[in-house]
Amino acid sequence: MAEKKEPEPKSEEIRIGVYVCHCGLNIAGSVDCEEVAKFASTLPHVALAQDNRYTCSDQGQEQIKNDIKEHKLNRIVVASCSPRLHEPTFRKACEEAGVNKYLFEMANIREQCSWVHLHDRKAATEKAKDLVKMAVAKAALLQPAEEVEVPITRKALIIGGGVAGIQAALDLADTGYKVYLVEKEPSIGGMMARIDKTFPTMDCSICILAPKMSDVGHHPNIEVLTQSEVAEVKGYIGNFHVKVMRKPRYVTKDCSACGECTKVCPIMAPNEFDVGLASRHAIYTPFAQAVPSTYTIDMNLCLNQNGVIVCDKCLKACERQAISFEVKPETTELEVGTIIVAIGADVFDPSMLPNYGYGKYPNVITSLEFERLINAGGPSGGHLIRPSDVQIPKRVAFIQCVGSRSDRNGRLYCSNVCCMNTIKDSLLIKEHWPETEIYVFYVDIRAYGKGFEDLYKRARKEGVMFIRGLPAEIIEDKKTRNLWLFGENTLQKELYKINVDMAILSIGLEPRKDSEMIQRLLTLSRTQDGFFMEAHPKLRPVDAATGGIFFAGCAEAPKDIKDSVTQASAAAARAGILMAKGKVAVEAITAIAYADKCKVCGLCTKVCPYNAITLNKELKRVEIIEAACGGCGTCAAECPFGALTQNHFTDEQIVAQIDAVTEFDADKKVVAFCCNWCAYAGADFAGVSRMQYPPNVRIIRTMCSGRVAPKFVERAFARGAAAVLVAGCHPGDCHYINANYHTQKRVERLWKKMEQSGLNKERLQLLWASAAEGERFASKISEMQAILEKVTPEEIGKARKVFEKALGEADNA
Amino acid sequence: MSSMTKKRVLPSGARFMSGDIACAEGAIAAGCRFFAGYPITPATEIAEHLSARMPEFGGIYIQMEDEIASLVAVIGASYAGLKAMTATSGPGFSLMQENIGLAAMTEAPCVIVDIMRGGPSTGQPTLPGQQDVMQAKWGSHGDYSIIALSPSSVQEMFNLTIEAFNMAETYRVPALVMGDEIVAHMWEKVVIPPASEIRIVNRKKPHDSRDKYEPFMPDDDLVPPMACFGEGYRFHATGLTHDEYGYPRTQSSEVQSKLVRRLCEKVSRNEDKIIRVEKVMLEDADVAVVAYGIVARAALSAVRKAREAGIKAGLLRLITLWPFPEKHVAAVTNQVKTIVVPEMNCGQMVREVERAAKETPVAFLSKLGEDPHTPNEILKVIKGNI
Amino acid sequence: MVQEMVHPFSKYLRSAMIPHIWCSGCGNGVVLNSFVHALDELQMDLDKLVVVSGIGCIGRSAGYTNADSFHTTHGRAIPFATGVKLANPELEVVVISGDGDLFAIGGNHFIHAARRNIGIKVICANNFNYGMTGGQQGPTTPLESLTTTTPYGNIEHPFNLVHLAAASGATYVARWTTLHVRRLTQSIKRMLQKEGFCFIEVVTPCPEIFGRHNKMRTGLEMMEWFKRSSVVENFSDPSKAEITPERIVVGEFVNVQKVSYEKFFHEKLAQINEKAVEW
Amino acid sequence: MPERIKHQPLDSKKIKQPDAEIHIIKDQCKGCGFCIEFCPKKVLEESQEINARGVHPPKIVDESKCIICSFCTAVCPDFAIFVTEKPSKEE
Repeated sequence: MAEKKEPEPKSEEIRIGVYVCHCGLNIAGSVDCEEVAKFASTLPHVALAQDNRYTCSDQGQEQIKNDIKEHKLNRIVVASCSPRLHEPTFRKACEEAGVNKYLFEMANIREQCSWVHLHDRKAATEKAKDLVKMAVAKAALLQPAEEVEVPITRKALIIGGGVAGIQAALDLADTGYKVYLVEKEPSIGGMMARIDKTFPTMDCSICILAPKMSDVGHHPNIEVLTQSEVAEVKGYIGNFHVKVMRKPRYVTKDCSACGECTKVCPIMAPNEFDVGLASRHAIYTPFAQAVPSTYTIDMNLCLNQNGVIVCDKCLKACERQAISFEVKPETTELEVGTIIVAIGADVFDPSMLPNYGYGKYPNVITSLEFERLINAGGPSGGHLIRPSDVQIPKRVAFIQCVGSRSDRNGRLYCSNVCCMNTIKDSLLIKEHWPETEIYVFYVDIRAYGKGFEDLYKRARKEGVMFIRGLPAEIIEDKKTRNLWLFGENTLQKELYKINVDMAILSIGLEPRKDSEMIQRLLTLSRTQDGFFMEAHPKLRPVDAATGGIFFAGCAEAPKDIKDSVTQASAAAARAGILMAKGKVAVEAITAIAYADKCKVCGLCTKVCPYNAITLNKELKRVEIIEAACGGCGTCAAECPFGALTQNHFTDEQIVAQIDAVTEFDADKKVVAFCCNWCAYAGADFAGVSRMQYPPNVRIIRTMCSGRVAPKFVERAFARGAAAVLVAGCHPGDCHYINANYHTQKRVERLWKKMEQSGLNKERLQLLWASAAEGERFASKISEMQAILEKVTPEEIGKARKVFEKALGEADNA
Repeated sequence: MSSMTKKRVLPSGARFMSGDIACAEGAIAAGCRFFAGYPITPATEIAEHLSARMPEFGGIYIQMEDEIASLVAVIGASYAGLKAMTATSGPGFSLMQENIGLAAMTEAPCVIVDIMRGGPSTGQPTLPGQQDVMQAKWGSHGDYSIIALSPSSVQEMFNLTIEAFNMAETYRVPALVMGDEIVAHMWEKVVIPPASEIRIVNRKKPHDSRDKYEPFMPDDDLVPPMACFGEGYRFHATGLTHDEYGYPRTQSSEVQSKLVRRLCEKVSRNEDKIIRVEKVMLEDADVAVVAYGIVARAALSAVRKAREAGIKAGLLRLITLWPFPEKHVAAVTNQVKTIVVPEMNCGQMVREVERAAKETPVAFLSKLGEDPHTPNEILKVIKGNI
Repeated sequence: MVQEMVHPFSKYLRSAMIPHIWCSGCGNGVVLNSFVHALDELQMDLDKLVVVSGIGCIGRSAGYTNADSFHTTHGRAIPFATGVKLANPELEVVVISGDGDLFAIGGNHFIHAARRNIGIKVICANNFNYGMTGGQQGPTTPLESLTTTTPYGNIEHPFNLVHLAAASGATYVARWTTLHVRRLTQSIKRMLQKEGFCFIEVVTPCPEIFGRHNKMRTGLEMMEWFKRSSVVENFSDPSKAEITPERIVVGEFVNVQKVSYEKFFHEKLAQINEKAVEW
Repeated sequence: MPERIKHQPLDSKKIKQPDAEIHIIKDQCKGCGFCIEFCPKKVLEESQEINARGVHPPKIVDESKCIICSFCTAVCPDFAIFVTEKPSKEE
């Protein structure tokens, strides 16, 4: 429990070092970093200001450490990327140089400045200056702080049961941790279970995966939840409360997997596992090696809808009476300390490329369909046949980069696995039907990995013809159903027109459709490609920016099996480290109470989402249990007497930031308060996605929008701000249980006050935006530009009057 | 089912018992193996005694929720092949009327013992009466026939109960034992004959093969042979008007008249075999007393006293009340000048007697409540009519 | 061809009585269908089966079943069945009757047979009114429903039959609608294999009589109502299973083991005969 | 597995369900329409002809769509319809 006196004015002189990062051209491209640094050096308490190419680089960090010693710096400000990315890096550097990490502050001039104002260097530079000025103002008031430690639940949640999820689960379980493996399909196995052979070693994919799958099924430490999806995640690193929704199988544990039910089921449908090339029944098991090995009923197909049994063939066939149509979806609640996201990737849908005629010509298939065709356990029993006439094709074409490396034909990035997969496939064909003519149409062949080049050479030796230059179009011969490929061989600089029996589109990988949902649930960030963004692309490649969460497999980027497994083991190790420690230090951003100001009114105890505040009637004061405090600061916002504040987000610090913004041209600016988890992350996402919006906004980061006290908003207006934005997580998504519920009430009260005193309440905006909704954030800012332009000097003057009381209030705060 | 039990058959010889107990023992002797009833004075002791005795013979005793259920259960048991009985008194007897109709319509052999008490309604539960005799004949709606017997001694409670079962089984009708509170509660000497000497009749079984069987196709005696449930005949029976197959024929007038007439005639045509009366000193009589039940015993001593006083009096005791012994009454009326009818009601059987007596004057002696008629009361009427 | 046109269930029906008297869209035929379907799946010995019914439309079903059968007076099916079952416990005795017959005039018999746990099996076709007499209000008529005797809407609270049966001690209690034929058939099979008193309520369309007064003029409309409002909640609390226009809770509510009257009686007999000695 | 399915299952011919033979005993039908309405494959429809009881019995639209779930048989109040498996021609 923390109970402090107000800090006496510091005796020691405050010496701030400011570092403005170019981030190559990421920042310097649209911000004049030198000028910003020059400006910084003019700010109060700034003892040193400089700009450098990569502040996060080792030299950059060394520089800071040296300066701290040389120039006796006791506060550090770095103007670069988002604190969500590099704050930990620089804090570490500070500590190594003997400066408490809470004396470090960042100005986000990349995601929230250079990337969103690419084409207005001047405005971007001015904004960057403001952001630095705000950071410096806050830094001057920073206080050193010690962190308390909270225990970590020694259980892990793994989302996704593909090879990555499986590997991570086994590693953690073998280490001795309880693992919950959540898979949305009826069986674990993921993409790897559907592939025929793996490159470069040509192992049978399912043969090496199946044993791992059954290990997972039998492991005492692993609980597999199939047909399940994560529905809700609350809490924080080490202490996540997760709700998992489990769809009913309609087949109970008594199922002996005898398969009698399938025999009698009259409903047939294409089997998704075989990409529809084989049939399955409404009651089925997706594939022979499925884990768990029980059956399931596809309720979208079964005739027995909402409680009425029309067809009872399976019920009759099931000796063990293991079929029940009554089971309802169930929600399981889990307590875990760490989460590994291994949701994998989807494949590109080539039917959006009409020139290749996929979906129109039966003999144009995808590489995934090919995997099932060539697979001995597949629909054709491993015989390479073409769909139109089920004959063995004599001439086969592979077309690369379908959905990859092209802004027209899908995604910009390289899908990483397609080249080698095609080479492998071409060799498989040669192995069984050596006479087959095989053409591979490519852009570049990327055989970068261990043993890849050998495989490529082998393919060439076997006579596979590699032609540089993708077909522009495929035309089908109506009679023979053969295909004509038209394109340009860019090496020989000549047009080609080649006739084949079958064409295989080597389709790329893309983010899962439900990535956004996972992003929202876990408050993660994604790159422009839509894959999940690691905390650091080089130094923390499997960590998420949000503590306690890690990535494995294609969720983070397209990978082959080997890389997925490698990353999975890495993620397991990272999660293991946390859980082995058994405890984690929570940021010292908890609430502080000033006993002398407390009137024991108890308002704070009512709003605290964690019941971390108790009233001590005898001692006439409130007491805070730090371990329980989530650090949202909504108590501080609620307290009418300034008796409560929040470490590292004190009233003075925030007020200082407000004042910094509003010192000049306040009437042209929007003062924005954004919560760290959603709105601020959303703003970062807008930056990452290079969404352009007006340079009017100045963001003040709080952990939760619940921290935003009415007096902050009032002060901004009192100092002539044109508009104010309060932005937080969607109601229900709050990272502090329900703290943002109070945000809403406070803003509504302010609106009322503004109306009563004849102010245009449009000038105060409330925005709910998730970390995924960069677009939403950007458009809100553009929208506010219009409001900005409407406000007259009179209105601003009026607001100054109405709220002037706020000035005094905060000053003696 | 009964095979699994050691029967505790009542040894033959003279015993001292009450009328209710004698009735119960008579039922067992007759082969009754199902009793369903509901407590009611003065018939309760029959149920109590059978609740102890039935199990000893592997028979069923069950107390139902009311007299309606009791009789219906009896009909069910009868169709399942057991000889079945219920016992009650006036109020319960009234409740049974609906299903006496059902028993008659579906020709279910069964015995109903009605120990008559003072009515109407709850009336005088512990005192005797003869007020149910017309209800016995006409109580249920529609035309049908039943057989009703009237015991006037504990011995007859035993004998006539057996007789009732035999008649029920012979003619597939409900057979009624119309006792009264006095014969039921009175204790006197009963001579139990050796089992071998007790005549027992069982319903006749189908002589057709299962597929040819028509459950309501009568023989010449107008009584259809009876198959029982579970014997594989798979037949249907209904309270609706039905044809020989037992199938409902609710729209056919000729099926209706054919069926209902047969139900009546199968008894009337066999009257001579059914009807029993007792004649005492009637050969030369000028005055005849016609009586039944407990009253007949007072009537007998009245007749004897009259003879001592030189009056040629005689007694015609009705053992069978229904079908009414019309011929016997008519025969008497041809020779006597007067008929005296004492009854413990406001005049019920007397009307049947008057109908049979034609011109012969009939003097009616009614008595209600506590005691039956004394011999002198009857004697007075005899004298008064010479 | 002619050969082919013999319905697989015809051997369970009395050809002379078929087609039955029931209206088009009436659910009684579905109940009979499910019943014989269950007999067929169990390969029941029809010689040992007795079907008893009371008065009312469904009361005719006894006559339609090709087994020993009895059509009693109004309300008396259960005491008759009691007599048969006790007289010959080897027989499978099934009562098929209506809500009015079993729960108004015959209500007393029902609760006592259930209390005694007589081993008879009762199937009640609940059509919410007295169909055969032209649609009068009955013990299951929903509040506010219109019948020929409730022209202003029914003000009597209806019986919740499954609750009543459970409270009276039935060892098996289920409710289905005629749309849930599969489950109904399974329930009947289960019931026929149980000892003791069992009860199944079948919610049944009565379009010509009840439906006509209540804006459901065809069997289909009434079936649509069942489809719309039915929720399967096996072994839920029967006291919360009232039938309303919005909600028809169906399912198995009770399935317990309890020694039947006749079995108990024969255990007693054994003891008695231990003691019994010849005079 | 969200891939869009573009091809006919190769085995769709091989694992063909047994053919159905639907028997309608027309004159026993009372025209309630249960079989028509609740057929999951919509194999039946009301016919125009009028039967012995003056109603339109069902008629078969497409017997090949029938999967022999026999719900029509189970839900028919009049025992007027039933389904059998056609004895398969070859083998």
